[in-house]
Amino acid sequence: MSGFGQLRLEGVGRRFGTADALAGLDLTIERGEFIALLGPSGCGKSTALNCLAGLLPLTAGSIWQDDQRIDTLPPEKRGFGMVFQNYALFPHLTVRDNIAFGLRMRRLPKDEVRRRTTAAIEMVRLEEHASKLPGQLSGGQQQRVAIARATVLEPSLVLMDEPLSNLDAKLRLEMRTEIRRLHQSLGLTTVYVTHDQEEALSMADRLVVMREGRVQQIGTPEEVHTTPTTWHVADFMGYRNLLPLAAQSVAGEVVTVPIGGTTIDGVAQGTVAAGEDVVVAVRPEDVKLGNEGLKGLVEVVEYQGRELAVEVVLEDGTRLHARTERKVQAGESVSVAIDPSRLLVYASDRPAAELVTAGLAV
Amino acid sequence: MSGFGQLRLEGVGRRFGTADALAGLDLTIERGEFIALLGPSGCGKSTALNCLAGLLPLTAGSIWQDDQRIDTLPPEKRGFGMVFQNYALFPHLTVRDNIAFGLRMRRLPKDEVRRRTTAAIEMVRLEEHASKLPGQLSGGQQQRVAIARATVLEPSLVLMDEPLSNLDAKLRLEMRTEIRRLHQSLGLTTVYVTHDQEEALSMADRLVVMREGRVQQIGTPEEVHTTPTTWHVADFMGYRNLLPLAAQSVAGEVVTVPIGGTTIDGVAQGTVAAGEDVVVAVRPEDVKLGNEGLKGLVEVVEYQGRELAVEVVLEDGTRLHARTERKVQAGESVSVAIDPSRLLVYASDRPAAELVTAGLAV
Amino acid sequence: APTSPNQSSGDSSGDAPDKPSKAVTLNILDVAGNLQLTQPMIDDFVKQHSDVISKVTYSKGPAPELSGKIKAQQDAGRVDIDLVLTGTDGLAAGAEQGLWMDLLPKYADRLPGMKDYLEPAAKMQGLAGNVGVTVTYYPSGPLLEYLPAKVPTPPKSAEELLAFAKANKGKVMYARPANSGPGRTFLMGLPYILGDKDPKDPVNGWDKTWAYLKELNQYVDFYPSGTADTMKALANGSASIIASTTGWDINPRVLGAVPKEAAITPLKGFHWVTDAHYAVVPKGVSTDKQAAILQLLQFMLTPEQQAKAYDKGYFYPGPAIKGVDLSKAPQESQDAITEFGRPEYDKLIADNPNEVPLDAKALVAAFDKWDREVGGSKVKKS
Amino acid sequence: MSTRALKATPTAWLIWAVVVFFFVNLAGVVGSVLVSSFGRRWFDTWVPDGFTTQWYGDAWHEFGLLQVISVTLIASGLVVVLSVLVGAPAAYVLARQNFPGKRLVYLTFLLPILMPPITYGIPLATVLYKFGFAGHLSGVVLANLVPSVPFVILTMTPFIEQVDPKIESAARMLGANTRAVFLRILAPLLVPGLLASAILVLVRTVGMFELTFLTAGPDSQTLVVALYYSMSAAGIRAQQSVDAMAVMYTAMMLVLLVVALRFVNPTQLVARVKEEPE
Amino acid sequence: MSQTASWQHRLAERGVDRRLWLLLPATVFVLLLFIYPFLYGLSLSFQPLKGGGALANYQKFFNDAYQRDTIATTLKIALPAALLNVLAAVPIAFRMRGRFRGKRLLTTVLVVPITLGTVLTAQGLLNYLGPTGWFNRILMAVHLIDDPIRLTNNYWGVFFSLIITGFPFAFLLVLSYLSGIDPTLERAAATLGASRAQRFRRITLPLLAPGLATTFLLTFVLAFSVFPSAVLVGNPAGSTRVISLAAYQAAYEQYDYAYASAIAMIMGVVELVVVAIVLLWRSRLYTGSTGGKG
Ligand SMILES: Nc1ncnc2c1ncn2[C@@H]1O[C@H](COP(=O)(O)OP(=O)(O)OP(=O)(O)O)[C@@H](O)[C@H]1O
Ligand SMILES: Nc1ncnc2c1ncn2[C@@H]1O[C@H](COP(=O)(O)OP(=O)(O)OP(=O)(O)O)[C@@H](O)[C@H]1O
Ligand SMILES: [Mg+2]
Ligand SMILES: [Mg+2]
Repeated sequence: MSGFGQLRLEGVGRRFGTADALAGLDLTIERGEFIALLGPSGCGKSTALNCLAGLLPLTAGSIWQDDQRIDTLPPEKRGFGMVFQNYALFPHLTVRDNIAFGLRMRRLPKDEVRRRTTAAIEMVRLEEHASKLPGQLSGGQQQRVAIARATVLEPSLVLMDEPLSNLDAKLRLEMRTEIRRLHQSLGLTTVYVTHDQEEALSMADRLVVMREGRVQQIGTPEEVHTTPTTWHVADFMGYRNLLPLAAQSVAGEVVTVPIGGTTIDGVAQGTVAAGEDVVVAVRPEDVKLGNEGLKGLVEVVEYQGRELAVEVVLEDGTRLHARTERKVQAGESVSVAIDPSRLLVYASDRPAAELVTAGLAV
Repeated sequence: MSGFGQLRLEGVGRRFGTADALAGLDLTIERGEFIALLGPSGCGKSTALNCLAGLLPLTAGSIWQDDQRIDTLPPEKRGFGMVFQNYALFPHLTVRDNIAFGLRMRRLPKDEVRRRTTAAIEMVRLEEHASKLPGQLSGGQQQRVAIARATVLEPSLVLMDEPLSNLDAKLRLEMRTEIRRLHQSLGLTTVYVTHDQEEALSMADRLVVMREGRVQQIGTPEEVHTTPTTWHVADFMGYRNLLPLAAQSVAGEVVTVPIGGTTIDGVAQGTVAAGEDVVVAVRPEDVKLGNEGLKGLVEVVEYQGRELAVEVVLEDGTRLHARTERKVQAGESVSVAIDPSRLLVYASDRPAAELVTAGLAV
Repeated sequence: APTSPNQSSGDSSGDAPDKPSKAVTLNILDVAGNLQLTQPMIDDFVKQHSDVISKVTYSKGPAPELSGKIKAQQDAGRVDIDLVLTGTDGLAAGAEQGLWMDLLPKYADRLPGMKDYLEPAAKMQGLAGNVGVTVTYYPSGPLLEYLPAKVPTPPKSAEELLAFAKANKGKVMYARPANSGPGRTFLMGLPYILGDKDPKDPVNGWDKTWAYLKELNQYVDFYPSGTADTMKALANGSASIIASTTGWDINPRVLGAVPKEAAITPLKGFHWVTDAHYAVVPKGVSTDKQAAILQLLQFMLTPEQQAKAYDKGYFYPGPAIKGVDLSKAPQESQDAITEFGRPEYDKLIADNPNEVPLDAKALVAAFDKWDREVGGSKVKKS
Repeated sequence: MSTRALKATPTAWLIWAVVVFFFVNLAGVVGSVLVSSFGRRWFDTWVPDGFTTQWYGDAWHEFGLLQVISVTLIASGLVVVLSVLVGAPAAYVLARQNFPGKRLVYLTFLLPILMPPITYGIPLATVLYKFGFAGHLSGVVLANLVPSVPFVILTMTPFIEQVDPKIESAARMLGANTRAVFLRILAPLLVPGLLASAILVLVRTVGMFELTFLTAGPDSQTLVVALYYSMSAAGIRAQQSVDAMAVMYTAMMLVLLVVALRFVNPTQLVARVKEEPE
Repeated sequence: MSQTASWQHRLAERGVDRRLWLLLPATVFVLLLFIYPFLYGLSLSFQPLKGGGALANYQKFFNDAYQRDTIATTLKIALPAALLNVLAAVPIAFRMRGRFRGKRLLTTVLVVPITLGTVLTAQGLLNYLGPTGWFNRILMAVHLIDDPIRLTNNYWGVFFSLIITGFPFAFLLVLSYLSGIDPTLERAAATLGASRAQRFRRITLPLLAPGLATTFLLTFVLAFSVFPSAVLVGNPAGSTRVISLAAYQAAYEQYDYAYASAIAMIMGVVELVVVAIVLLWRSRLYTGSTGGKG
């Protein structure tokens, strides 16, 4: 069952009781792709992964591997590898035996099992802990065992559910590289669930952004990062400044919106008509503190390593998140400028009042 | 037992079999402080937290709360709150009951229990899931339940073990703010374990950086971030460029080291003597791509949202990680410059050869 | 510690007064099924002499564990069983361990009824030594029981029985003697029938008996662990001839466990191996209660009361004393015996000698030998 | 979701066939006793000649079964509750902790199960009589606790081992003392185990003849004593009356069991917690 | 202060802490009500009724083949019965996981035989499997056999009664132990390519093993002390003359408590040997959280 041309999910859905945890997922995964599933907590990422792995029966749709329908196959027949979000390590087996498990199931020769297991243990830096039981490991160590266990098999498709969430930045970077390296050198196909956009952006060939069980956007990292298709995606992709406003005028792609007592321009995403409620999205990094532009007062300053995260209150009370390397202090008055090409304007799907209560900045 | 002036850990240690998971931890926590424990996976952070909580008996040292020795008290007598790394939710209780558990243990009036529980559920945005069992929640939802459960009690000391590791960036930011808000408004004292430096830097009053069961550095976020005391801390704090070199000359604090066919200056951290082996540390953000400086070729380019992560190979083969907003491409030849004040030089604690195998860049 | 309302109160040493200082409550433990015969007598006494015994609580239990229980109570100095109704086994077990109080000859004068024992009952009283008082008696067996429809010509002698068994493998049945009255009666009766050297010495004196049983064993499939099973086998036809006794002949037919038509036959030259039930008093019972018990026992030994022992043929005939006619028995009892009893019993009882059973030690030895050499040999065979 | 029982492999068929065979024969075993207990007389036929409830009535009066059954229920109920209360904490320690002398302690708890009551029954009864417990319900209960407590310990230990200690830690951090941890956290999670061992103890207690007989007084006899008496006492007793006693004994146990299973299903809890997706 | 502290630390390392107090009630209870009576019984066994040195009772037992053989007889009944009970319980319990209609009913029905008690079982076996019982009748009616087959009053009668009374126990325990194992683990194994059988053998079985060991012990102990059924449906003089019957006879037929104690002690020791082997095996197994409960 190893090696396939493409994997097609057609209208895949999974319902728990009356709630759809996943609905109408259409996705074609090409061989060798690295796909990241991204989305807020509870949006159905793990559910999608479990459906793909065959661990949760579908309640709608089908899954095809080339011309073969596989959603009726039991997990062990699909030959996919999986890293579970809660690790699911075998508590009675040592680290080494956990990792060797899959190899043994394939009845590989002892020597090869030993060799490959040892290599995998080295990859995840657990040499010293190889003969411990999972209960004796730290959280990050357990996570690494789970990664090694799934990848040592070099399966045709690897499913990873937040495999790096418990690792520190340095190790995470290293593991990222390692996973990409494995992906490439073994020609694997990978579906990767993460909550970390940066991880998704830097690792994946394509991103699938989900929300409440439904796909919001599928695209390359750059597409998703620079031109989110909905303000929800924008929200999720780090456009911390989301302002419910009304479009003052629309000229082609350029939309003018009123803010801080004046107006600024932005780029329409989708169709936007003058006078309509819109949501304006901009990243804190694109709100530049300078000497001209919208005037406001610095309210909150947070130290974040090299940069400061700053909250600026404009004259009309609008709050903007910004990032700067300048050492500003709370109470200082500053001006902020926004590059119109970085200011995205979306037609609002809800009345402004609702958006305000939904937590959008005002 | 609520409210205390300070908490003192004196030589606290915990041994598993023959291995010290934690050794000689001395730390004084003042009331109202927000302390972050930071360090690579398996360094003993969770162990330290468990010892503080009373869940693991110490095998060395003692813990004092003002003048009272508390390391002999059982956990329920200490009145601390804790968020567990693997959540440890009660599988048989609903989200609501999980959160209400502690309040019920204090025999608070029913009304108050209901009120506070509801507020906590709102805080972690789980209104819709309040009557689910933990087994029916997504990973991030479980983690939020764990946070709500521990903080709803407003304990004098809150211990959190990577409470946000399974949340997406947006929610993580929100929860960070929420946790800080709780910390401040309730006057809590918080010990917070995280693997995320940024989180630690932005939230904590003081950081404790650990390595292999021992404390490496204790200091404010700025201290730890800008002047790590050892290269291990630097390594962990995101100084991705660590170069084992030999000091050419030392003049006061300024150390000159040879690199890429030429020499550059850096700041000595601790005593460094000319001719000695040193480790030079610099962050990718402080390696500026420009038109002058060390010459090299761009080798790897990784898209990371606004910026690119770039690997530059200098003429002598040294690899430097850099970040840039410039759209460079692999193969391009570039120059890099490093601000001497951002180049930290440490006396090496191991022979260069060992450092190379330890994974330091060359 | 809670105190027992039934615990024996007062002194247990010294002489029993004629009458208890105030009415006592008696705890009676029956380990022989004797209450079936005697409970009406006791209830009658309580009714008539409530100034002596105000209340009786009955409990029933199997015999073997009895001595353990009494021993435990006596070791702890708190005896709360005042009167035990037992067969020869329980009697002997307790006597050997010195659990029973000597009622005789000390109080013989208070139990004048004992003078009227039937002759074989008096012999049975001999087994009780000084501790027990015989309350009911029956001649027992050994008898053979069969269904005339299936066995038109029943064996009349030991040889014929053997021949029958040989011809009808598995159809002759008796229960393991240690667990069965008819089984042990058959065992103890055989030495008389076969003319063994010393019918009282199973180890050295029963050569013929053991040889006979071993031979018979070849034609026996298995030995059930209770008489009831043999009765059932007879009733459903899986056995044709089983060992029985007078009581086991009449009562099961009354109860419907065995077809009414079943018949009995003795073997040529048999002696009755008699059986009886005894009343014994554990050491440690207070003198007040002793007094009450003595009055009760004397009451039970009167002919009017003894007539109740006819029951429904359970221990046929039952009374231990002379001159108790069936006509004095309760009507119910008379009816049952008229219908299911056998007129030939009178003659059989009158014409055949009576023998007391083996004493406890010899009996145990006999059981042991039977288990090892007869019953146990089945292992090697199958 | 299809029901699993239908998706049967050959092994599944085999297993179900064995189960069915077992049940058919079991029904035969139970049924034959039941039928017999109502049979007027039953000789060489498929069913008895006639039916009657006489045997039940007889047994009921002969032994005063109302009292006997209520004593049995109370005594066994007490034994179950007490042995769980005493045994479960000990099982907890044995499951969770390694301490010096653990093996010795374990052996001590094993012995009462291994040793037949013959070895200790009489001296135990003596002790209980000495302190005035025996001869009453309390004596019966205490004596029966001797094998029951170890039984609870032995059955509960693996169950407790299965529970993640982190869960308990979490409860303690929330201010639960040992009692609350037991009542609010462990007990609900251990329901299947508690139920299993409670039923085990119940069955053993109701069926424990020897210790009960040795320590019971006239007003604290239990059903099993009556049953053994009816079965093995010298004297004549119709087969059917023993059957009737046995049926009553079983009926009583059955009621207890069904009541127990009404409230808790041994597998329901964890199934609820961690859903099996198939 | 530091003295006590280091003392405490040392204890902590070895696992001694205040939780040990929870052992107290059970320990006190067993010491008070069991150890003394037991020692009394033990000492009794060294005081033979008929004199002849402390070990006379034991010598008597081992010198008498008729008595000695009871050990083998008992093991021959108890070991297979206990083993069969546990082994049969596993696949059935395994099938009973998950959800399906009628599960609760089936569970209840499987557990019901627990309530039967020895006597009813024995009576039922005698009635049902006896020569004129329904079982033989049916077999004869369909002409499978011509003469009734003997299934009672021999080894098989006892064996069946041990199955009927022992299996529900084993089933109940195994089912409960099984329910405590996290099904996710099996799923993880499935993604690693383990087939149904392999998942069972490599994951479920090892996690279940400690429970199985305990279940085996309990059913074995029950089977080993089989007594009433050995008498009622067995052949107590022969092929089912179990050791407890020997002890019973010594105590209650021969009233030689000392000898009975000795036999019972021997019985305990034999059991202990089996139990120790099983426990030793169990102690080498993994016995920790199995994920199912948190
Ligand atoms: N019960 C145990 N037996 C043996 N070793 C243990 C045990 N528990 C923890 N350890 C070891 O102690 C060390 C510290 O573990 P700890 O859980 O404190 O790490 P951590 O800093 O929390 O790591 P992470 O960030 O990965 O959670 C680890 O190497 C771990 O393997
Ligand atoms: N067994 C279940 N019963 C009911 N609801 C469930 C069940 N399992 C999951 N859900 C719900 O389905 C939704 C999707 O869950 P899923 O685990 O796929 O989320 P996720 O995207 O992986 O989130 P996270 O990033 O927090 O892990 C959640 O709202 C969750 O509460
Ligand atoms: Mg998830
Ligand atoms: Mg940790």
